Amino acid sequence: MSMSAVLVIGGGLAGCVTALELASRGIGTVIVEKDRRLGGKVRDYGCKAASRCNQCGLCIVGDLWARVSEHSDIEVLTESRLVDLIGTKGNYKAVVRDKNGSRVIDGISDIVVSIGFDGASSATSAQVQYSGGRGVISGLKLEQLLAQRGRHGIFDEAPSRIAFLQCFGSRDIQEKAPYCSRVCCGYSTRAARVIRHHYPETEITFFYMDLQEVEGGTYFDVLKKENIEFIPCRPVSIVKGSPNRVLYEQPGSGGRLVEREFDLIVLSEGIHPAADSDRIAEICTLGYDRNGFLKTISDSGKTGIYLAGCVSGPKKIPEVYAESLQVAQQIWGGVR
Amino acid sequence: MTDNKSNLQRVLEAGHFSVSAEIGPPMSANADFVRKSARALLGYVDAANVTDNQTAIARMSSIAASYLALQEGVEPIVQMTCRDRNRLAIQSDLLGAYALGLRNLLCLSGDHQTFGNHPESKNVYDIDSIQLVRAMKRMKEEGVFINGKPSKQPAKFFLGAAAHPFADPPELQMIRLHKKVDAGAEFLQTQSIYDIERFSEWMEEVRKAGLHKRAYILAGVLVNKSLKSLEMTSMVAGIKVPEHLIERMRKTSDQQEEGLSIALELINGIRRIEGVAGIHIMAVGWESIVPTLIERAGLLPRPDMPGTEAVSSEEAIREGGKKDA
Amino acid sequence: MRIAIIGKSPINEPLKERLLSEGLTPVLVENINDILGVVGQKGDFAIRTRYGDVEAGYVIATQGPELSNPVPEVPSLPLSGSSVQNILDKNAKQAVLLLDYPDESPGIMTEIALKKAAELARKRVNVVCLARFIRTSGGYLEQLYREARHFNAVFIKYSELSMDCFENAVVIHARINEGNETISIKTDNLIIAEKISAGEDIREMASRLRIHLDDEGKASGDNPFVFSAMTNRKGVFALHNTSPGLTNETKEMIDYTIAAIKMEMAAGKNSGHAVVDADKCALCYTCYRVCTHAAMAPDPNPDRSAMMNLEEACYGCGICVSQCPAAAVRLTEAGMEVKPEMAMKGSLKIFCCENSAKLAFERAKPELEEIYDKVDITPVSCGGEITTAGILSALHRYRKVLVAVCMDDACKHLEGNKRAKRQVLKAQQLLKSIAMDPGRIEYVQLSHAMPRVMAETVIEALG
Amino acid sequence: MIVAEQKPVKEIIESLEGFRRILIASCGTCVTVCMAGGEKEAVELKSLLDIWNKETGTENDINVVVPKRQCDVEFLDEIAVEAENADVILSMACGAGVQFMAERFPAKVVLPALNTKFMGVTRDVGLWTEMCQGCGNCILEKTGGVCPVTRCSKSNFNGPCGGSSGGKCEIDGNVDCGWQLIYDRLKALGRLDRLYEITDVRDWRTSRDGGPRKVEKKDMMV
Repeated sequence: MSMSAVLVIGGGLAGCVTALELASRGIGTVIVEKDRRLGGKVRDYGCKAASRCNQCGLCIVGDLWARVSEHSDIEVLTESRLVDLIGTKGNYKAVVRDKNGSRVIDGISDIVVSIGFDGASSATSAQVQYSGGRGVISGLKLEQLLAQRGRHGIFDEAPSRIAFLQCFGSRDIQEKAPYCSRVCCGYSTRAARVIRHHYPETEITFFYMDLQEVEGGTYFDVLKKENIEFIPCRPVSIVKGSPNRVLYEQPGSGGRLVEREFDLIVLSEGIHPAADSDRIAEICTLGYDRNGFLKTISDSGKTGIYLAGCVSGPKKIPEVYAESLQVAQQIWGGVR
Repeated sequence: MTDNKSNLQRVLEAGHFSVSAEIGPPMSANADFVRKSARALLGYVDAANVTDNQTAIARMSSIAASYLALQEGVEPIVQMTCRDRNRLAIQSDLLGAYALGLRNLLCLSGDHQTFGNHPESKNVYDIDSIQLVRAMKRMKEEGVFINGKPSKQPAKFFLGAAAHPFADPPELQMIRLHKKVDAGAEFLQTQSIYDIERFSEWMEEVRKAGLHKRAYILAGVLVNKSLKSLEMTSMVAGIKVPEHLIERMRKTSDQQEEGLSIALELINGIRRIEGVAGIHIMAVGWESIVPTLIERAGLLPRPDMPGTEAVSSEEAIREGGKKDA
Repeated sequence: MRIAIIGKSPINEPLKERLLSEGLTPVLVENINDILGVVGQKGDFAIRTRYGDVEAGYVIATQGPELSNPVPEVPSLPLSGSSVQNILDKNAKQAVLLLDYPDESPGIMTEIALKKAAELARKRVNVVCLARFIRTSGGYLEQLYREARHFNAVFIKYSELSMDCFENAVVIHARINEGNETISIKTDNLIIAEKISAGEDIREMASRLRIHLDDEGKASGDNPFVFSAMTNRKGVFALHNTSPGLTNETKEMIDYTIAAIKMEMAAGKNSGHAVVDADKCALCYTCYRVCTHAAMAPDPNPDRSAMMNLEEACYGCGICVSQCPAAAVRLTEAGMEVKPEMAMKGSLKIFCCENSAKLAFERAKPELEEIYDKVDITPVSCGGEITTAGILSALHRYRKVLVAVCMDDACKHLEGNKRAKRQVLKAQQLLKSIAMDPGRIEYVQLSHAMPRVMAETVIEALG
Repeated sequence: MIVAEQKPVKEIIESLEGFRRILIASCGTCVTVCMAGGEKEAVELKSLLDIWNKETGTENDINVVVPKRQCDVEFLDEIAVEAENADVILSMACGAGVQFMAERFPAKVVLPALNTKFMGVTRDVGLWTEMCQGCGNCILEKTGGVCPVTRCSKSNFNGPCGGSSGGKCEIDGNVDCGWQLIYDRLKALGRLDRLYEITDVRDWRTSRDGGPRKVEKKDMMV
């Protein structure tokens, strides 16, 4: 390992892109990953192409994980956590703990904090009361189903009615998420189109507030043309049953409550600060933005501590990729 | 018979509103068919076009069928396309036609052979229709063949060409009309008219250019038997059928009657337009209606022109023979 | 390093400043019509203009955007102008902001609209904002939205809209609550978010710069490249799809573009690329026309009458290789040729795009363990490299051939998958013409994230 | 350039029946550019014939040669050895090349693999259109640089027939009306007045109608 190694905290999309870009320029990196494998959440995401590509951005990721694992200039420490950090730019010393104990890594020039994000905490939302159960899945779970789809579909049995609950845990002060997560409209409507592609008969209903991050008015019309229903409201609760029911105020009815049955309810969860945020903020001397995401306190060029990916706020896959390359570029420029 | 003029020419020169129709030769050697078709028109028209392998389908020749019609007392307008014959064949056929007593000639490019029943055939297009008109004019006036060599007794047809009020590009079609008249066309038969308003505009341009004074404009009217026939017609290049006419045909319970009344309205409309010298009626697949249509349009009786009645072909041949001798 | 800014755009100024601050030298060519073409490759472009060549290492196209009033028939103020000052000057009590309109929702205008709504509301003007969607997803827009509401700006979401005009006043009828209710608002002060279009010259610009535009006229619209401003032509960036003002979004795009330029500058030499055999080249320009990256050009060397590959522009996709009628182009790396000496196994040959099917196959390996010996897989750098001849010659040795490439609209090289499909169809037709089963050639489109689809396809192809 | 297209494979295979040593000769100029008989097509054809042979148990040897041109004898000299060793030569050149090949190797059966179509231009990748008939008496100066002999289906000299509609020819909605093109050009150039003049009948002796033609350039002949 070269003297000027870079420590990457978190081996998800941002961490891996940064590490690979640095390594491809001859800079050794160490990735500290808390999980058993690299890849973070993106690794479970499914392709959103229906009859044609829907530009979800996942293709950019490709075989990133394999390339990182195989790269000789990248050391990957899985099931490990950063517990302490001492020193200054160009000469940090990190203490990393895994199941066998702690070890000290010397000679770290820069740190990349790329710990990613968490989904909606424990699948509850202050605005939608929900007590768990069969027939209700998170957006991430739907991603996993998409990732495992075969030629003939996604589900073992074609669902006849699917509801998407948008902004689940986003744009919500009580949920401490007073922001839009930016990705959910994109992934959930694309997923809906994949479902529509495989199951032309299935009723698909969105409970939503606004359609975000999908440019142009035409996209909404495309969705409607694909027979996807949009109801502009946030439901009150999910009533357990077989099937489950969504309880909501009929828009324009002056508050009349209505219940509708759905075989499958997808909670379009957003992006929240990672559970590890506070700990890492303390170790790496980072601050918080007004939404609770991490931000650097002083100039990264001076501290040698960089943020990459959703650690600093919601981002889409191509944005994370581009930002990570940019971070690698800055570090490389500094080292050079 | 003194000046050899055709009945049609005399009718037009006398200032009558002319009426012509069409005889489609059969796809056989059946002379009776032609005779019968001609007889049906006797007394109803001043002349009748006898088509030349129309829509590029091989049929009895226009000249032969014209001769049969003439024997029945109906004056034919021989059609000659540039598609099937080179200048040798055209000139020889036309000399023959004239010798048989045929006096009217309509010069055409001819529908492209890919439309017809011999799409595999080779086309000729040695000369184009305007060159043909000019060649026959020179033959008439200067007594020469296309090569400039004289003919002792040239053919002197009453010369016609086609006009396309709705074909594109309009400005160039108008230039082409000029050229046809310059080349020597004495009458111009138009493609079927369905849109009176647009035809009026076109006629206005014709009048502005003074072309109506140099050649007789004979407006084409196609009478359709059914909605299907009208729809088929509307797809022909150079014919524009307004949607409201198709709609009328679609809604009616009696398509034949509606087709007839549309044609009557068109004839009445056309007659009111200044500079139109006659009407040319086409009835593809519904020839039997033509006499009725002419009658109901109030175009009867047809003028009886002195000097041309019942030109027998034998007489014409004798006359021709005399002169040549 | 000289960076050419091509086109007329409000972002030219800030872009110029940023470039200067990064130590780069901006060169402006504002009039598209002055440009005859851009030749060369990244790091070494020459912009052919009517007044001579302008050299530049990189090119940023900024043409547009064109703003227009979507509802010219009613009196209104444009959102991006000095509308707020106008209304304040008038001491107006009330104003209506139309953020979008039924057939278009320029989310890019939301930031400006929210700011203006907040500003007016703060000055005690009664503000009503009408929108189909309130697009608050960028950085701090949600806060801005709350702020505007805090100052009593009213936001109403409509589904349909119509407007009547009474002298200077406009009455807006909006269907709200999923069309269950209609409200009417009268105002003398209507502010309308402008319609943003790429502008008339955009196609002209694209053809001169040889960059690909989508149906909406965007080069940087959903493109398959990492940086949104990247185009199909390396070293040429497009920033033409921006907001009229200098919003956060615009600033970010400029930052990303500059980062991307710097990365291109720092990138090592391109290894996988095409090579032209000058002796075989028929100078037919097919490669020039089919190359989606503008990486083929006539060789300027007067001693050689042939096309040449611009190595730095080339992605090594192989489209030119498969399409060259003179077989004069090859790739420095890989290639789909089935060589007799190649280790062959099994009865199924798979030609797969290494961007999609190859990765899906790798991921499907656990499922394919049992049949792994029965297939022989040749990855190609892009489906565009696949040829009819290659498929046919594989059929000499394998019972079946499977061609597996990217989904429609997913090809990194824009047309490689389409070309692959054409080659497959041609090969199938040729088989049919000699009374052989065209089913011996199978074709599938998938993404790298569809391992099960790949596995099922392979198993089915094996029969 | 001369534009050609490959004959149906079935026809080629039938013509090759009974021959054991087959030499496929591509041509490196026109027919390469129009993607009918270049090296790529030759290799493709060999591939297909090899499969067919294998499937039908036909025993024969197929070789490919890639002369630069088949319309100049020196290039044919270069493939003399391969030609000598073949029973049949399948020429992928235009009709001129095939005939010249046959002249050069009088003892060999020479077969055509292409149908020679016309003289034309590359409109787009994979699209060629006819532009010239070689009538031997060019009148493009009168018609705005658009040839009525070639591009009007009826070779009209004096304007469009009545079948011109919306800029398209009556024979096919995908074929431009040649006279519309002439009109557009002359109008744009402000020279429409030229069309009022009647173009006289044509002397076709300069065309193929005058029999096989030749061009002699005396200053090159000693």
